[in-house]
Amino acid sequence: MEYLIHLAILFSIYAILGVSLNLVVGYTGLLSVTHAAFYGIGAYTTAILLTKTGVGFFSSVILGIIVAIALSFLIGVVLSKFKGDYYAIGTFGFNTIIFAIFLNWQNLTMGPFGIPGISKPELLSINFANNFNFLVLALIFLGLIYFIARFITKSPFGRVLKAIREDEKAIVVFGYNTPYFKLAIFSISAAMAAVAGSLFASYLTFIDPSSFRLMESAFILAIVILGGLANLRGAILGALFLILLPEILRFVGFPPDIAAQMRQVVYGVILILVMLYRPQGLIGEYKL
Amino acid sequence: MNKLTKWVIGIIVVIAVVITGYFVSQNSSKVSTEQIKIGVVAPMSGNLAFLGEGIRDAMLLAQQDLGNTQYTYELIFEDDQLDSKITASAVNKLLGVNKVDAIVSFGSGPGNVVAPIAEQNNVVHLGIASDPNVAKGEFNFIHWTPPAEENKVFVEELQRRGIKKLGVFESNQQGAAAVMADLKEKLKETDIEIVTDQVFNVGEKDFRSIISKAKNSGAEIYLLMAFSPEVEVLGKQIKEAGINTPLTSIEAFELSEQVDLFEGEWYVNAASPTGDFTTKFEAKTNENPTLGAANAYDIFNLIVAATEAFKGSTKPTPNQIANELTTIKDFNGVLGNLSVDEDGIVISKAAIRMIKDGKPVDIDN
Amino acid sequence: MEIVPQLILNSIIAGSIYALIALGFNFVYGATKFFNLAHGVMAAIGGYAVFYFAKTLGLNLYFAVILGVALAGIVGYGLDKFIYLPLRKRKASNMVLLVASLGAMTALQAVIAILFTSRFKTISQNIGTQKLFEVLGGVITQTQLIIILVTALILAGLVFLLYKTLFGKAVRAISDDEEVAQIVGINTNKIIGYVFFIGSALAGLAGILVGFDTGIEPTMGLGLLLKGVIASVIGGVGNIYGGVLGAFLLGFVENFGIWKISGEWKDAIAFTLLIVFLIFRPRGIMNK
Amino acid sequence: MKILETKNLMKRFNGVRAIDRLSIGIEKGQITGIVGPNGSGKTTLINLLSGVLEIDGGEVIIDGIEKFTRVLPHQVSSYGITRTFQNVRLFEQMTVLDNILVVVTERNVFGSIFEKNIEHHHKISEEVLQKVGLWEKRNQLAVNLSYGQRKLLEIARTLAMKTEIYLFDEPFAGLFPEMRKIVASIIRELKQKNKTVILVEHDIGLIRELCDQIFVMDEGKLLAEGEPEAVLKKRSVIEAYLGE
Repeated sequence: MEYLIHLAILFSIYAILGVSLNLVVGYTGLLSVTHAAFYGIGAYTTAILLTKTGVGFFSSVILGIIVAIALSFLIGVVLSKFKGDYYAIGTFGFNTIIFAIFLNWQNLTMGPFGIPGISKPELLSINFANNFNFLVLALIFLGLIYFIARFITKSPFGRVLKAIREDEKAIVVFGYNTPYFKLAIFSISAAMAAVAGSLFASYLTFIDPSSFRLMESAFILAIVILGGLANLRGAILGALFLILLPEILRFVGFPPDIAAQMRQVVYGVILILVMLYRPQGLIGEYKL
Repeated sequence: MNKLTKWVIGIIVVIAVVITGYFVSQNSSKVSTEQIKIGVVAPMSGNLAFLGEGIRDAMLLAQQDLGNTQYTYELIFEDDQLDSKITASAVNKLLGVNKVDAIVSFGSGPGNVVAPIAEQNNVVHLGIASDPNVAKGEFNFIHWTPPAEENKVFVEELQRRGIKKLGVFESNQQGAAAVMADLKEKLKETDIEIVTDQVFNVGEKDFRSIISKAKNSGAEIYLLMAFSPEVEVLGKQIKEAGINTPLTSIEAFELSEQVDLFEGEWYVNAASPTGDFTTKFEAKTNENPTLGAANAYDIFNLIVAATEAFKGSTKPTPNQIANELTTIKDFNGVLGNLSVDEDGIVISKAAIRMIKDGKPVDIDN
Repeated sequence: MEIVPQLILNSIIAGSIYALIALGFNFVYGATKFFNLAHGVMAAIGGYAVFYFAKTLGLNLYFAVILGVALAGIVGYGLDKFIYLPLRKRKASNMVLLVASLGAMTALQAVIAILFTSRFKTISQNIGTQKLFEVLGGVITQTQLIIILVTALILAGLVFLLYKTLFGKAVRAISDDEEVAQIVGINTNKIIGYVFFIGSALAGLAGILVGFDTGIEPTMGLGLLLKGVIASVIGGVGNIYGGVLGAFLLGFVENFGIWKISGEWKDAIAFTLLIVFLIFRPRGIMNK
Repeated sequence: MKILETKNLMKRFNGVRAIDRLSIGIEKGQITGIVGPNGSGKTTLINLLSGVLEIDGGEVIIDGIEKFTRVLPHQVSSYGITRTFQNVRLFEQMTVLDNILVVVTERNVFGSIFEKNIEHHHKISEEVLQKVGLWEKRNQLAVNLSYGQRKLLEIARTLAMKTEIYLFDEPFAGLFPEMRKIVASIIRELKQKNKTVILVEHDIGLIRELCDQIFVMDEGKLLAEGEPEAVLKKRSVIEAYLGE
C-alpha cells in the first residue's frame, strides 16, 4: 500500500505540472520546454527557506509563487518576441541557464550537493511525515489548482487564449494586445509549477539540480501531449499514464541486464505511436 | 468528443490502475522467515548505466562467492536513472512490494532520498556515497572512503614529494566536490598552494580551453578530480596539449578503461582492493570494475556478516542488523580491512598506488 | 598572452565539430522545417557502427567509416519513411513531429545502449600518442586537423550539391515552398527522403570524427545536437553558410567565454548567446 | 461629415508601391464601395485601415480629429473599426458561439478573467447569430461549417462588436443567392443605423444596388470616385477593368 500511496503523491505533483503546462501549450499553443525550471524555483525556494530560515512550509509556497512569477515575467517578456519554433528553442535556453544557476550558485543552492533535511509541512499538529496525510495535502493542492485552471479556461480569458492559439493575427485586429495575455498565462502556469516544486521538496526532504533538467521539461511536455491538449482532464490522465507506465514496466519480466533500457525503448515507441495515431492525445480536443 | 471515445478512455484508465494493483498485490510476497531480501537501487539506464551495471555485477559476484550460510540472501535490482523521483519510486516499490530487509543505494543524491525513507520504515540502508549526511540516523550507513581519509594520505604524499604548486581540474559532481571541499581545508594548514582550479560540468568532452588556462600556471602536478569517462578524455587532451606535467587523482585512475594513459602516475585510492576481486570481476564481466563496484561487493558481505551473527530460528530484525553493523571492526573486505564508526560510516584506509605497465600496483613507501 | 593562439585553435576545432552537426541539421531543416531531435542520435549510430566494424570485426578503417556513414544515412531515411512521412502526409504540425522525434531519440539511444552497453568507448587505436602539429602558436592533433578539413570539404560538397545539381535545385525549391514544389511536379516526399539520408549521413560522419577525437557513448547525440541547433539558429536556419558561420561564432564565444568566466558555465554561455540572437536577430546572420 | 479620411496614404512592398499617395474620404452612415481589378491594392488598403499592415506614409483621420499614422493593430478597434477577411479567418477549433463571444468581452487580462456582464454578452451573441441563422449551430466547431456559413459567421463576428466602421472584404464571394440576400439585408440594416460600411467587391450588380459612393483603384492609385452610375460609365474605368 505504501508504494501505491507514494505513486499517488508523485502522480498528484506531476498532474499539477501537467495541468499548468497545458494552459500554456494546450490552450495558448506556445510550446514551452522550460516548465521544469519553475518547478525547480518552487522546490529550491521551499528547500532554502525551510532549511535556512524559520519560515513555515505554507509561507514558503507563497514565496515560491512570488519568485516564480517574478522570474517568469522577465523570461515571458523576452519569449514573447520569439515566433514559432524559435519560442521552443528559446525555452530550451532558459531551462539550461536556470539549471546552470541551480548547479553552480553554490552558496545559495549548495550546488551539486543538493539540499537535504527539508522538513515536512506543519499544520495544526497533522503529522505530514505519514505519506497518507501528505497525499491528502497534495490532492487538495491539485484540486485547488485544477479549479483555478478550470475557472481560467472557462472564462473569456480562456477563450482569448484559444483564439491566440488559433489565429493570433486575427484576434489582434479585434483589439487584444496578445503579448499581455501570453505573459499572464505564462506567469500563472509558472506559479502553479512552483507549488508542485514546493510539494516535491517537502515530500522527498532532499532536492538536487538533476531533477530540474531539460529532459524533465520534455517529460512534463510528454504528459500534456500524451494526455490531451487543451483538456485539463487530459493532462491529469497523461500524468497518471506516464507515472504508472515505468512502474508497471518494473514488473514486466524483461531480462535483468537490459530491463531498464527496454523500458526506455517502450517509452520512446509509445510517444511515436501516439503521435502517429492519436496526435491530439488520449482525450485532447485540440489537434497539435 | 463523442461518447464512445470517452468510454474507451475511461476503460483504459480503469485497466491501467487495475493492472498496477494486480501486479503490486500479486508480487508482494509474504515476509519469509529465513530469506534476507536486499533491494539495490542504482542507475541501470541513462548515461551512467554502466556504473549501475558494475554495482549489479559486483553484488551478483558476491552472492556467487557466498559460502553456506544459515539464511538465504536474495538480490532485487531496481533502476533509478539517478533521478530523485524514480529513486523514491524504486525504494517504495522494494519496501512495499518486495518487503526487503536492507536497501543499497548508489550516489549521494539517491542516498539522501533513500535515507529518510529507510529511517521511517526501519530498514537498514547502506549507501555507496561520500556525503556523510546520508549516514544520519540509526538505520543509515555509507561505505565510501571518507574524503578526510583520502586527503590526509594525499597531502602527506604531496609533502613527501616536496610539491608546492598544485593544479586542479574538478568536475562539479557530488563525490568530487565533497573531496575538493575537504582538500582545500586541509591545504590551508600546509604551504602547498592551488595555483589553478578549473571546474567543468559532468559530461563535458572538450577541456582544451580550460587546459590552456591552466597550462602556464606553473603547477608541478595536476589533480584530475573526476571519474570516467571525463578523466580519460581530460588526460588525453592534456597530453595532446603538449603538457607532460605529472597527473594524479583520487580513485579515478584505478577505474579507468584506458589505464595506460596514466602510466607511471601515482594516485590515492580507497584501499588496495585485493587482486583477486579485480580478476574475478573481469572474468565474470570481461570489463574492469567500475566506480563503487568494490564497495558494493563489500556491502553485500557486510550485510551477510551482520545477519549471520544471529543464530536464532527466525531472521534478525532490521534493528538487530543495524546495531550489529555498528559493531563491525577490522572486517576483511575487498577494500582492505573495514570498520564501522559510530555515525555509520564504513572506514576503509586509503592507500597510495601507482600505474605500472598498465596495472595498478601498491607503493610501499 | 600566448594563451590566445591556443584558444583560437580550440575555438576553430570546437567550431568545426559544431559545423559538421549544423550542416547536416540545416540541410534537413531547410527542406522539412521541423527540429528533428533524433538527428543527434545519428551521430552516435555512425560512431558505434565504426566501433563495431573496425574494432570488433577488425575491418579496414576507411571501409568501416564508409559503412558507418551509410548506416546512419539509412536509419535517417528509415525514420523519415516510417515516422515523419506519414505524419507529414496528415499535415501534422511541427510540435507533433518534434515529439515524435523525441520518442525516436529516446528509443534509438536505448537500443544502442542495449547492443553496446552505455560505457564510454574510444574508436582510435593510438590513444594519447597522436601526431601533434604546431600551428600559429597552438597545438592541434592529427584528428582535429582532419575534422577541420572534412568540415571544409563537406561545406564545399553541399554547396556544389545544392547550387550545381538538379537534385539541389529540387531541394531548394522545397525549402522555399513545398506546395509550390509539388505543383511544379517535384516528388517532394522522395526528395525529402534523400535529404534525410544525406543529413543523417553527415551527422553520422560528425559522430565518427568526434568518436576519433574524444570517444563515443549512446547519449552523445543530444549534447551535439543542441550545439548544432544553436549554431544553425545564430547563423540563419536553413542556410548552409549560416550554419557554419554560426558554429564558429559559437565555438569562439564559448571558448573565450570560459576563459573569462569558468568552465562550468559553458552551456549557459552558449544558450545566452542564442537568446541574444533570438531577441535581436532571429533570422540569424546570413538570412535576409 | 467625413468619418474617415486618408491623406497621401503610402504603402511599399520592397520597392513596389501597393498604395500610392491615396487620399479618399468616407461619408458617415453611407455604404462606400472599393472597386478595381485584382492587385489594384483594395485588400492592402483594408489591411492598412485595420492596422494589419503598417502605414509607410501619409495619415488616416477618424471623425476629423483622431490622426493615426503608426497604429498598433490592437488599438484599431478602439477607433471603432472592425473587418472581415478576404479568405475567411475564423478560430477553427472553437465553437461558433465562442467565435462570437471572444470578440465581445473586455480587452484586458483582468477584465476578461473576472467577467461581469455575462448575460449581456450572451444576449448580443444570440442576437447576431439569429440574424445570420447560425444560432442552432452554435455548439459546432467553426472548422465543421460550410463555406457560406463560415462567411456569415465572420460577418456576425463584426456585428457583435457594435463598432462605427465596418470593412467587408468581398463578403459575397462564393455565396449562394439566399445567403447573398441575408448579407445584403445586414449591410442595408447597418446603413439604417447610420453605421459606415466600406465594401470591397467585384460584382458590379451588387455595387450598383448597395453603394452610395464608390472609389475605383488601379495600381494603388485612385482612378475615379463618385456615384456608381456616373463613375462606371467613364472610359478610363472601363479600360482599367478590361485591361489595356
